[in-house]
Amino acid sequence: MSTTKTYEPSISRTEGRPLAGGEREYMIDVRTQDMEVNMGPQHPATHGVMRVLVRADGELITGAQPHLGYLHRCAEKIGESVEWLQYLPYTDRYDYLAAMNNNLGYSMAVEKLMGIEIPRRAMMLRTLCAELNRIGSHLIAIGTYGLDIGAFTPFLYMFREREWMMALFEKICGARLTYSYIRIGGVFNDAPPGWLSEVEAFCDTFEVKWREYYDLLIQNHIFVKRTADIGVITREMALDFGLTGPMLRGSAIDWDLRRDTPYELYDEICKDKAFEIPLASGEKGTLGDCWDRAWVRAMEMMESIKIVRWCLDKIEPGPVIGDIPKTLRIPPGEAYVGIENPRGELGHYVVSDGGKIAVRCRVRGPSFVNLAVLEELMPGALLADTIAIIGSTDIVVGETDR
Amino acid sequence: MLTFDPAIGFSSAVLAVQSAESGLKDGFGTNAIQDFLVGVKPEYVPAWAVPLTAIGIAIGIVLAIVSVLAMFSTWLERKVSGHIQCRFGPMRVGWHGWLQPLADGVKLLLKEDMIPLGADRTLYVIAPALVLASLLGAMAAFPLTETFYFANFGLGIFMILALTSTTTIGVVMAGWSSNSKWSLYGAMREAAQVVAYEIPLGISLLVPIMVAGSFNLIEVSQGQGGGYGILNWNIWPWVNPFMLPAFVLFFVAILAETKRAPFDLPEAESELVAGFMTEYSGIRWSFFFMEEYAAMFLYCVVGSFFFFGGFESPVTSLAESVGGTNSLLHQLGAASTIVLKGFAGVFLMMWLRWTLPRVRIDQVMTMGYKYLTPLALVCVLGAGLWEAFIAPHLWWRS
Amino acid sequence: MGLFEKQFEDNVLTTNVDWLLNWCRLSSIWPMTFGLACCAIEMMAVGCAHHDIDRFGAGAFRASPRQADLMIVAGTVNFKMAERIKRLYDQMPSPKYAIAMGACATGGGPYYKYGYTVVKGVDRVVPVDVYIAGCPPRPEALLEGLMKLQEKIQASSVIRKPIHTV
Amino acid sequence: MNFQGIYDRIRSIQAPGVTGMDEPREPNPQDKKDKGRSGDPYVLVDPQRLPEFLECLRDDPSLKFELMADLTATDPSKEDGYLWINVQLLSLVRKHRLAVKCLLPKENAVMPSSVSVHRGAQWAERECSEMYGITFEGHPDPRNILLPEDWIGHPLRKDYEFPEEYHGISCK
Repeated sequence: MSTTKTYEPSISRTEGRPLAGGEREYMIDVRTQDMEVNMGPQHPATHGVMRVLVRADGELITGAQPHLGYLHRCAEKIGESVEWLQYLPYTDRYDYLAAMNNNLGYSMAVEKLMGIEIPRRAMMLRTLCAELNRIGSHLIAIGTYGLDIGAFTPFLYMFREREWMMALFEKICGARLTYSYIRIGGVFNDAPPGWLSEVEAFCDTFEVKWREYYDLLIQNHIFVKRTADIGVITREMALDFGLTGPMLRGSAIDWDLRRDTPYELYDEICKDKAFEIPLASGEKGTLGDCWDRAWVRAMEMMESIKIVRWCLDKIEPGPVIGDIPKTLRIPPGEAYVGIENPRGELGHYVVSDGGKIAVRCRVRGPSFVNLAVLEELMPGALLADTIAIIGSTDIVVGETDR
Repeated sequence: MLTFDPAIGFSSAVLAVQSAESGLKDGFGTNAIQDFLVGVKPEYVPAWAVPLTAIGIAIGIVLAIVSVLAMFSTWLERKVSGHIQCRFGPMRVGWHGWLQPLADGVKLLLKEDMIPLGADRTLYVIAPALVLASLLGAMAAFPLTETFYFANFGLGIFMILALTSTTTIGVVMAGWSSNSKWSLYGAMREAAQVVAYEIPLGISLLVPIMVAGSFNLIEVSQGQGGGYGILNWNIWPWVNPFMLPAFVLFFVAILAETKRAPFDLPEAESELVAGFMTEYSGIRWSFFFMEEYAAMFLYCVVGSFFFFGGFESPVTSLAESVGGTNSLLHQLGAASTIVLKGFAGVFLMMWLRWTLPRVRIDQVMTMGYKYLTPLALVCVLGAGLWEAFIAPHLWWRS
Repeated sequence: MGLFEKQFEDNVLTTNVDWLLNWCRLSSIWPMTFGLACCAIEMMAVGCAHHDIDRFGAGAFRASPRQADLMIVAGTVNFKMAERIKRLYDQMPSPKYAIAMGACATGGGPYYKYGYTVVKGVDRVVPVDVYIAGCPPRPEALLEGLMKLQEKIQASSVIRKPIHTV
Repeated sequence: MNFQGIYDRIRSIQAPGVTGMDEPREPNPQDKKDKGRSGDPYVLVDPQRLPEFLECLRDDPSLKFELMADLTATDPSKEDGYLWINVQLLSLVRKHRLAVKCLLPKENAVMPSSVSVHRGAQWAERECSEMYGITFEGHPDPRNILLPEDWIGHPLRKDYEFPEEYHGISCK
């Protein structure tokens, strides 16, 4: 591709910009010719194949422009080309770190059009799996964040627990990463005998290990120094860009779809006060900085454990899937369902004309929306901070590009 | 492949000059190799050939030591990182993967020799050679025992510091000539970082130098003798209470000097791809790699000479009492002591590498200039006052 | 190797030298840190504690293509990325190898029919040595792919004349 | 607030551009062909006045739709002459949602950009414009976002034909 466009940085000069750290005055005085650096698409810290065109004055970033589309896989076109049930495996693959949540979002959107009831045990299993997957997703999010900051080992520790979690999912649905377990009308099959007690064992171990990660990485002094006061998202900015999920709670905006627009069993869970929504308080620096977002993710893992325990406590035998025909014909209409993905609001907007195939299957990927804020956060940061900022948005490129 | 690489030639030249210099100073008398050669020299060999042969052998030994050190260190690094991370590390290539460095080395040697199109070819080729050569030169000042060394300088530590800091020139050359922005970033960071940390490194070393009253590594080690080989180490607070903070400063500074985490900014993998060596491949890249590990070992050895007794340890004193001073047993004890102490330091550096996140460039600079340098000065002042007014009255220091 | 490459007939010396050189190459296959999509997560899992690709000497993931020997194409390749993959492959010094990990990299996978931007197999862009099936393949499958690659390297000739002239 | 309440409020504050609404309904038992309509209710808005409408809803104290969750388009069928623009609004304070729909003629798919109201619309509009060929007037950065710069056609249009080859790589 030789079509080069003239590049306009978000802000031309860095004067008049409030200093973030208080320790960078001498970097500001140094002026050199601006240099354009291409971060990605093959770069160890872009979490896949995103590309950020960075304009830098030495180490200081004066402008940044994310370029997407290196993993565009036409998920929405496929959604309008294959049958309703056939599309389910594709939902696994846009946010491959939280495939259960994607399955859940799509199934709920289709179920909303169909207007059917889900068996209670299926809802329990759905909630349980979605929350377990949230833990797995946050483990990778924090682990790779540590990796970006330079801490290699916590990443491997977190993968150890994730490996266990994957083994649990493998037992229940046969796949490690792309589950397709949550189906339209329920779940694919019942949990194998003894599975629930294994989940309980996982929870017990995880609570111990979580403390370890928290002390080793989140509270690590260097980690705090690297992430606090960096990439501050204010409340107005968060709303303006439509951020959701931990990005929003990292700016202390009290919003969680599980509590505020309850779906599945979250209504009951909230009534039992089984979990809380962790809100950042700007403990280590400015409110809404990278550390706050990482902290919110870390705390959410423990809240997910609480929800899993609630489900384990309340689960009862029963059917796990309703009477769903192999070839679905969905009543005409359109529905939008947003659920709380580990990264934010995962929206599925489906349109049916009464046929076997969807008219439109829109996926509102939280990563895609959250990433847009990058252009705004980058100018004024140092080169090393760009990595911290990209990491703190916790994107999955499969979802930004779909 | 197998093109002429000036590294060996260049480093040989550096070594030759140094060895000749030290030989001249000491009147060709103190080098163990030379003593040996004088003993076995046949009549018809002219006398001037002896130092030249000794220099040649010394160069060979230093090269061998550096390569073996680097290879062993890479293996150690992979095993240490593996075990820290609940893995095994290399297991299949030889017993517990001990042949891994050999396989890596041969593979790197056989890789395509690649020079990027836009690179400055001359600088690009010279840079890794310069980096390795300056380190090889510094290694020559490392005495293996009290009587077995290649170059015994009166100002040994200055020699080591001066030569190791010239690696920066090589790194900057590498970064500049690669014609890659990541390389340039890495090189600039290296330059800034090394310049900032040379100061606290040198100043913190002044504390043990003051106590020992010498710049010579062997003399510093001898000054810590006695006390069962352990009680007179400089690091103990009863020798000088400012020694421990000075050592901490020294250790932080050598972490930065050797580009190890948390100061591995010049090659920060998640930020700068591979930093100044992004564009290097094959054997040229392995020169940088060897330099890093050899520098780690060298600095740790320097640290153990100045803070942890050098050759002195209970083992050495035992060997000395059993075999007699400068007996073979004593020399073996001294050599193994210093190598083990060196690797203990290397292990500590690896441990930190796999535990800590990386700091940011402005934090590195702040720490170097604003905290380490003043603290090092305070240490020197305190240690000097202690040495001048208190140490003379301590019975164990007399 | 330049001067000596593929110059000699088979004899005890050359076959043994070949064996040694091939053993060195296959014992230290350094992959490039190059994840594209879902398979990249499984590739990361291979590097981590449970599966530990470092046991085979292949754990030194290098971020720069200049220092890598193996490109694991882990995930879907689309047209926008294909040119980059080609360039990255060209940047690697030979001998270099490529593994197509997963259905997408092998032949487009689930995106074959309706994926308008998806390249139907990375072998349309770079030569591939080993194909691994699965969507995504299990870590064990990637380990087996690595072993297959090792077998392939062991059978190649370095200083001997090649048996099959390609 | 439920949909009826929101709609009443929209009517009472005379939000600009509102042309109607649609709610799900049961199928008519008398008419076999009528399958009814399921899903969400939505408000129909004139696409040329969408930014004003969004601004009005964002600033209204009792609606407070301050977060635009999604902006996308839909091509209902090949024969249909209109594209749909679908906007999902969310109010964090009032905890309610609203679906907004605009009908945009395919022949002249030009509408004003909403970036001045919600900056989050920027990337969503870029995606719509490359996928459906909609021109958003006043968009600050109207480049392709997911597709390559020189891509031909708008893939999510129902009449899109898959390319034969791209830069020498066969697509079949």
